[in-house]
Amino acid sequence: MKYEEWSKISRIASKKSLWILHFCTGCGAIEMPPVMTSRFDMERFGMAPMATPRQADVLLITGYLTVKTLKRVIQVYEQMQDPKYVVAFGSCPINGGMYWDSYNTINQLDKYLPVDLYLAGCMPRPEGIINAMMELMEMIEKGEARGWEKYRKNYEKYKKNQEMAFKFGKVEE
Amino acid sequence: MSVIKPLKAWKHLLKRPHTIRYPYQEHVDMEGKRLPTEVLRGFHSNDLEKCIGCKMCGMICMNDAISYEEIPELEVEKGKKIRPIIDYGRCCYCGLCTEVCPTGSLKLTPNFKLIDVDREKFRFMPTQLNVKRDDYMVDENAILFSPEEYKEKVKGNK
Amino acid sequence: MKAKEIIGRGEEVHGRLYVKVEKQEVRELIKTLKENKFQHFVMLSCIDWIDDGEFELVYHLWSYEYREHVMISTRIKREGEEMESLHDLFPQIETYEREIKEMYGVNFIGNERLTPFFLEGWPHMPPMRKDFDSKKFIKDVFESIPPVEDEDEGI
Amino acid sequence: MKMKEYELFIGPQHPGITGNMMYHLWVDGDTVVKAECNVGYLHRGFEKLMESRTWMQNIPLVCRICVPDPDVNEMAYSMAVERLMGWREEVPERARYIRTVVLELSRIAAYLMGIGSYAGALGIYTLPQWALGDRDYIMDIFEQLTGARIYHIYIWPGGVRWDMPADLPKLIEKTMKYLEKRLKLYDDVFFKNRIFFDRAVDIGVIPKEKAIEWGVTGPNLRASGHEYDVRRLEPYAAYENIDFDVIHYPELGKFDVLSSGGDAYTRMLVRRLEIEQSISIIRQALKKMPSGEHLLKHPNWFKWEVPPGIAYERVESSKGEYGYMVVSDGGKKPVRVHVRGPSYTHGINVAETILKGANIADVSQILFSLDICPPDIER
Repeated sequence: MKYEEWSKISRIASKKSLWILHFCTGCGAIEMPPVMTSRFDMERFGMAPMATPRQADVLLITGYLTVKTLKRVIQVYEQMQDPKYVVAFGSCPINGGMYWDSYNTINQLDKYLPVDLYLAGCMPRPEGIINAMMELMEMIEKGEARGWEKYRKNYEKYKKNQEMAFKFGKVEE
Repeated sequence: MSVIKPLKAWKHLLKRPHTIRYPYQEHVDMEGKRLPTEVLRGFHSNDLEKCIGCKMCGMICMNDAISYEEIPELEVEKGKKIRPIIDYGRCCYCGLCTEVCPTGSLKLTPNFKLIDVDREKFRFMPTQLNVKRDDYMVDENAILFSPEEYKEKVKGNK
Repeated sequence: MKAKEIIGRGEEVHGRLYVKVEKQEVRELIKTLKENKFQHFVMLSCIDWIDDGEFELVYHLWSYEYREHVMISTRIKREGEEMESLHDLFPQIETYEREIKEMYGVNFIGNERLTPFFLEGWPHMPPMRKDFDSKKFIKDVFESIPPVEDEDEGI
Repeated sequence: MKMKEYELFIGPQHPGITGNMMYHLWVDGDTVVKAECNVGYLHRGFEKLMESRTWMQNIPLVCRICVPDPDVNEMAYSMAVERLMGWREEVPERARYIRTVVLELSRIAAYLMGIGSYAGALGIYTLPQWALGDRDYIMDIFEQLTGARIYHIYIWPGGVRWDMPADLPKLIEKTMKYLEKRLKLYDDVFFKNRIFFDRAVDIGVIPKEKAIEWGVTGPNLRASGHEYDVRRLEPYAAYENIDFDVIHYPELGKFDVLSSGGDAYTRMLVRRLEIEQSISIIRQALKKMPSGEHLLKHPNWFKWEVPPGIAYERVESSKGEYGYMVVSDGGKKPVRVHVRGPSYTHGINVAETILKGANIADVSQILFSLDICPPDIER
């Protein structure tokens, strides 16, 4: 078999077994328990929480990110194995949300990490989360979720941006 | 204190699970009422003919989510041809903007679904076309005009 | 009010006893109140009165027996004045002092744990001060960071 | 070389707490020698944001401070504004009862979440599935009442945002009946389970004589043996007209008193029993609810000025005493709003003290039994 065919089969296989990293940031974490437990039960879609970043496929950014958390999120993201996907929940990672003028939260997540999918809401409802996950599966099957390749390619730029946020603008030249 | 009693949990093996098989099944509450109901605070709808462009919604918005775009074809009063554009990367769905709206044109609808790869898609002009009353899901063809697209659409109608 | 009988001063503001004192008297007052059943230390808050050039420190105490709330308020200068630490009276005062040091820059003599608390590597002025303009700050810091553009499409 | 002490970092990936927070432990063998907490992962600077927003614009903001139990924030802030405006006596009677119902529903939801995650920390994975699934029925009620699942923005200064729909009491009653049935099952599976007895008794003890001095409040204080509840001591909403028991050690009803109080076992039982009290409060409030107005007339929101003064208001949340100090100078915006989160003392000083001497395996359950909510520590 050719490489393309193999990769297609592997994509279909990986779409049906997504491990979600158990690292929820901010208020969106409150809508994850209903999705994970019996009422909405995401294991129907072959998704389950995973405690270690090495074995996880999906990183959920559930809400605002403070600079202190962003450091940990980036460490975690870099530990994850390729291919890896980032889904951003709610208003805050899109353009700041409620905390757009807070001194400690970043406004746009895609300046620091490549985001594969955005989901509107404050907080998104569990139905929205399930829909987003199904959309992500579709994207994986088609091979459209390529944030991790973008991160690898523009690594220097991302690093520079992250450094600027960590130092709150006081970067020594 | 008991060791045997916890095994009662096993009797649930024979019961129907209370899981909502969304999206194959609707989300219903205990009495079988379909959720979300009409009170859910989701995306806005705006009656552009009724709206007078008074900017009240932008003044009460604490998130700076509402900006304005001029639509010359829609002048209701003299000089008031601006209509709100809402940035759902800022909106918190509190509904204060609808409370201060003097004409009642701006409303919150139970639409809540918007999933996209592009960050820019989350900023659009609410119109009445956003609402599809029989089904609360967002109609993919009707919603989400950029201001430019909306202008085109209005021009075509006139 | 029972608290007024114990300490013999203060006025009632919105149902709470509000006592204005000098900063040297605070320790003695809180000690007296603690011995007289005002055993629950609610919180220590700081208010920035920038027009007067002063910080107001408010110590809140509550008595479960008398169901009364006492606010002991003292004012210190915004620049160059320090406060005595009271963490030996109630252990949680240590944490409140730590937060006020970080958010307002007030130094508490005797508290050895005034380390960074919420913020990590914060290089600017304490953020809760009124002269810290957070809108200008986010414009300078977060909004000046450029978005990452993919140079050539197709990987 | 013989190694004596080593350091262990728990978190910030939800270390036995619903939220991001870190504990830095120094461990000898498997006994904790010293614990230090590291917070700030969720610090958004609420108090700074509130100074730049008007009185009404703050309402959507405050509920975000405590995510599992958001309504107490709206309540305490509204009460403080009412106090400064002189509206304390004028709040419509109907609004008081609706507020009581909302606060108690929110309390049940928070307790179910707390109990579920505590059981998960003990390795009993049935209860998290059940409790969080049942919590969702309460979210359904909230959605029909307030228009949102988590952040309700429903309690406003001077009343509630809109009236309770006429058909809602029926749904609430049905849900309460269902919950009562489920609580019996919870007892069988968890609260009368041998594992719970073996693991939780005499773990993480807060001694009775120290509890008040340490600033412990809420269910944790009651588990230590003090019969103190803000709902009783300083009644707000409609609690003065409602009859309820303050659950405290050693009166644990049908459960055995096994320890000398203040341990993880008693803390969880107090929460379990308070769910029943909340159900009874909701029933009484729905029964006694009068008809009439639900909201006072607000001044123009853009020109709303609150008279100068300082007010402190406290409410009883599912975690403990929640307090808001609001300072106004007569302007359109508050000068200062300071939030007293109950977890501020539970999560930092108390946890650091009682973790000393604990076994590593018990750290997670001690933290869950304190029911710490990091967003209200760092705001």
